[in-house]
Amino acid sequence: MTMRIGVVTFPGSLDDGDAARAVRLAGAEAVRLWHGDADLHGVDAVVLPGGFSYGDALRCGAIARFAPVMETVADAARGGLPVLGICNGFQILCEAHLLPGALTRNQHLHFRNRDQHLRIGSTSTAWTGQFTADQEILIPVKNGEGCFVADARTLDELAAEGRVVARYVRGNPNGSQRDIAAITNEAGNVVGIMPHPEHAVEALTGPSLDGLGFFASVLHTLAGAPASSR
Amino acid sequence: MTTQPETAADDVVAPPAMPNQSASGFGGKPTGFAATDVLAEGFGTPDTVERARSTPDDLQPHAELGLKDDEYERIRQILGRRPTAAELAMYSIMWSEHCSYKSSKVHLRQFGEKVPQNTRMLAGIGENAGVVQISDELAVTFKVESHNHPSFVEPYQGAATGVGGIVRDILAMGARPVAVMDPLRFGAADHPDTARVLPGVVAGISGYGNCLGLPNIGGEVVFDPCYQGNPLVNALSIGVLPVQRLQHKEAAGVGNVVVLLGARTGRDGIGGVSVLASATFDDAAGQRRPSVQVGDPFMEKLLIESCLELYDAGLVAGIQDLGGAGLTCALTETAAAAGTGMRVWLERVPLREPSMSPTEILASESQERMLLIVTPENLDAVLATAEKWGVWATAIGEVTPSEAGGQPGRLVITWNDHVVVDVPPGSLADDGPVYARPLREPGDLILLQADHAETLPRPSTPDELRETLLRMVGAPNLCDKSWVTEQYDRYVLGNTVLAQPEDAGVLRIDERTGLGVALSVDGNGRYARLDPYEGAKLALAEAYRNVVVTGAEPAAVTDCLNFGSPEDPAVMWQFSEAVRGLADGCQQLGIPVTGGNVSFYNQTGAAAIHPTPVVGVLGILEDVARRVPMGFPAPADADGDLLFLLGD
Amino acid sequence: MARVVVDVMLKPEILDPQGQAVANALPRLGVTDVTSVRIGRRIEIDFDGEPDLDRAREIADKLLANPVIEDFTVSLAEVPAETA
Amino acid sequence: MARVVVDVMLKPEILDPQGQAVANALPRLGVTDVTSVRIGRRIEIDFDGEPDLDRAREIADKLLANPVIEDFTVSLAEVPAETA
Ligand SMILES: Nc1ncnc2c1ncn2[C@@H]1O[C@H](COP(=O)(O)OP(=O)(O)O)[C@@H](O)[C@H]1O
Repeated sequence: MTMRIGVVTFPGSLDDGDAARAVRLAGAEAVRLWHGDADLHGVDAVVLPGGFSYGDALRCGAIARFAPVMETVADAARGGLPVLGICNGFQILCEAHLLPGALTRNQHLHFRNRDQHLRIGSTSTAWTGQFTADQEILIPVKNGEGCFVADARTLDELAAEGRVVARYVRGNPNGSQRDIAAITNEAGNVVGIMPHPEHAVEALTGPSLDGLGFFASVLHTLAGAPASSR
Repeated sequence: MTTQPETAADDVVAPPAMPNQSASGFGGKPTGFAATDVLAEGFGTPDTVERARSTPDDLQPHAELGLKDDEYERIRQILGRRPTAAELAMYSIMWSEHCSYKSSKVHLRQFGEKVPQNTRMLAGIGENAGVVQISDELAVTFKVESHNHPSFVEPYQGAATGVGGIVRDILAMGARPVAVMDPLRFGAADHPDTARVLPGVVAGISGYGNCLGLPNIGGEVVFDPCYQGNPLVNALSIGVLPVQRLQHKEAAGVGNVVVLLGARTGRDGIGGVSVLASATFDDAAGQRRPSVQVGDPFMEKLLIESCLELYDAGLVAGIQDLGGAGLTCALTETAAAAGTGMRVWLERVPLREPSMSPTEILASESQERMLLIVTPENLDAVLATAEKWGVWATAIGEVTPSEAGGQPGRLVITWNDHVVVDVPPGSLADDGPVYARPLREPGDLILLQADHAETLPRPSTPDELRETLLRMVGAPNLCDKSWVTEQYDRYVLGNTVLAQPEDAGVLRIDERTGLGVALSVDGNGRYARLDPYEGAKLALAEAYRNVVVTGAEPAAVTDCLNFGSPEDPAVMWQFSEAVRGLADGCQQLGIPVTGGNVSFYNQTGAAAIHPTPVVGVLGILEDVARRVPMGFPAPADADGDLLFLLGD
Repeated sequence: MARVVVDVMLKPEILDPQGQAVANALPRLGVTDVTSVRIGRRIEIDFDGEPDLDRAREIADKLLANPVIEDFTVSLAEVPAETA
Repeated sequence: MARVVVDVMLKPEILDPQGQAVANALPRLGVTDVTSVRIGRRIEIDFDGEPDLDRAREIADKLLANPVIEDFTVSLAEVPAETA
């Protein structure tokens, strides 16, 4: 059976088409979800894509969090639905308190787009089971407000509980605390990542094919190998 | 951003507050367009056609608005009376250099006369942007435009709205914008003002383009002291459309509804086009401050999505973007193109500031707006689509018949039942003044040309050679540009096959077939200063080569001609030579110029910038998988690859 | 019409790179006695009728400030006559 | 130590897309009586010794505000004890 993965479009979403393409290339059906429609149409997982929802007014993700679809996504996420927030999606997940911490202005104050090396820190989430521990991957990063901050206790907790999903290596592009690029919630079904796996899914247009791993992982998870059992 | 259909449906609208000079916030004696409203003061009504008839001898500030005495006389002849304040503002905008091409028209004709036989062009010069067919089903449209003066006054907003403006041109053709490029010129890299202008411009392009979700696939950063007081910010955009979705600007179909879509209208940018772009940029920038336009890329993104949805649903009979000259330009051009008349109720225009006068509403350059022509039966569907995307949509007028005997119709604009405009739209849009300005070769050209590079000392020892090489790689014009390019998103949309540091950008257009395009923009002001004819050809040749080496077949050209004041015969000579060179070059290479932009008055005081024709070439790749990147791939075997030098 | 002002500042323990950048630029303007610069947001909310501080506080808490990194204060303000 | 506060707001005639986006989101929080939201910056400058308003005005004009599109006001502020 083909898995159905929802990709939400908010006003100002930009990488929604790319996320849908990545889902298709990984072998699933991409289901487009609209911010104003609270119905998830029975999807097996949800991707909150990159972009500038609501023009990033106030704080990135601050307004998107209140979109009708987000209430349903939040409930479903608490119930175990796999959710991946990429860039703006990560910001929305933090604003919605589905993930701890916050994403703030890059330390150097510029938008930065480059190909970025990451080290996978956790393979026990719904979205990273197909990677190997400590695997180094290369995917694009592009953001103006990608600097992850949280209080020391939260940072310690994330590290101790193995919830840092990926760290920047060979250079931190935005000043993120402890080089954090991606984190997960306690259950491991909700992942927020600042760089863009959906831009590394084709040899022709990306720096690598490493991004496919995230989408292949969730299909594997959904196919009956729950993240917790590995 | 709620839609406002009730305004559209309702004929009875509460009258806005009366025009109020002091509320304009500019203070003191009104200048520019505010000055035209002086006439209205004390009467409690705007200057109307009726009043213009009864007070033929009122003095009007035409010179302040950049209209010459004889131009003003012609307006009086056309109308058979003095213009109203609003009409005067409209003529001053439409007859400005920027909108009328009055100094360049006679030269630009060559692009049409020398156009090679070409079957790919679906729309050419005169349209918002040229359209090139790339397969049976698909076409692309592309154009480069300048936003030089606004970017000097307010680098961030100037550059940002430059991107916004060119993207709306592309959108107006029926295309989805899919990428941008940005050829830039600044003063000396170590000049303190460059430290203000460059980061602001780059942040503005990045802020707007990234937020629209358009990959940046190339551009230029050039430093030269001649651009110190007048940087060049050119922006290029390209879009894709199914051939049958091509849109037109004609306001055809009597009884059709005129709909204003997008942002509300405010006081920003009033008179920007004529005031900023059509005069020498010498005195205090502060005086021009009210002309600054502020962009909202989020609104533009919503505008793009709603327009594309409207096109696909077949709901649009005609469309025009609101660019530099705001409603004035959009209303007159759509009506003039169809030969119809138009009736507009100005009080229906949704305003950010209720106290705006009719003249201000007509002259405002508020960003992120489009003008649609819609059949009455489609109006509700159009308003519903706008509401879905959260943009304002308001019916502000209707298309009226042409005059008896097949004469074009008239554009009649009222404001709370006062007739403030009654003009033949063609007189504004098409029949502006045309000048064959005097040309004279610059006096210093012979000396400049005599000063050969061969006279420069050459490095003669290994140490000198080393030193020269280091100086070159560290030179601002040759060094790594990633401080700039890293601020641009080049990945969004997932179809960028080549971008920086390649010489040309390559985009995949059709994911099924691999069909794609290559684009390069190039210019060299120093060459053009030495010889504008050859300099323009060189720019063309460079862009052409950059496209060819990716494996693409060049198909079309766009250009942005950045020059000094056309009133200087030496500048005008440079311009005529450059146009001749570009037209000849295109004829020789067998590709057409499909559109572009002329930017005059790029100078500080009497000193003009180097003549800077910037040329963009578009090529077609049947399969982008076969593109040739510029770096050497790691050799497959120990022997390595062979290198060949082609040409002589 | 009534105006409520919500001032939102980063919590003291959160790094403020923008403020820092300004602070670092000051010596070039000849200013050497500034110990810290912090940059936050000032939000002016105009209510239709009565100013509603509780309402504003609720909006601030839910939307205008992110409690993870920011503190806010809410206050009444004079509405300048000319914009009324 | 002395604190000077610089409030920077967009000039009234300049579009404020951020404020507009927030205003449009308020109805979803059940707030319907807000007529306008404008978002600016609040900058807190701490001086080592005496508060220097003129100095602050100069900094604001040159560095903190963009006089082309923004207005600013400068005022003295209490420094909350715990951050002093
Ligand atoms: N303003 C700009 N915007 C986007 N890309 C740029 C810009 N300036 C330079 N680039 C890109 O950076 C790369 C290097 O530029 P440059 O050093 O000017 O190359 P070249 O000298 O080969 O034209 C090219 O891919 C070019 O398109």
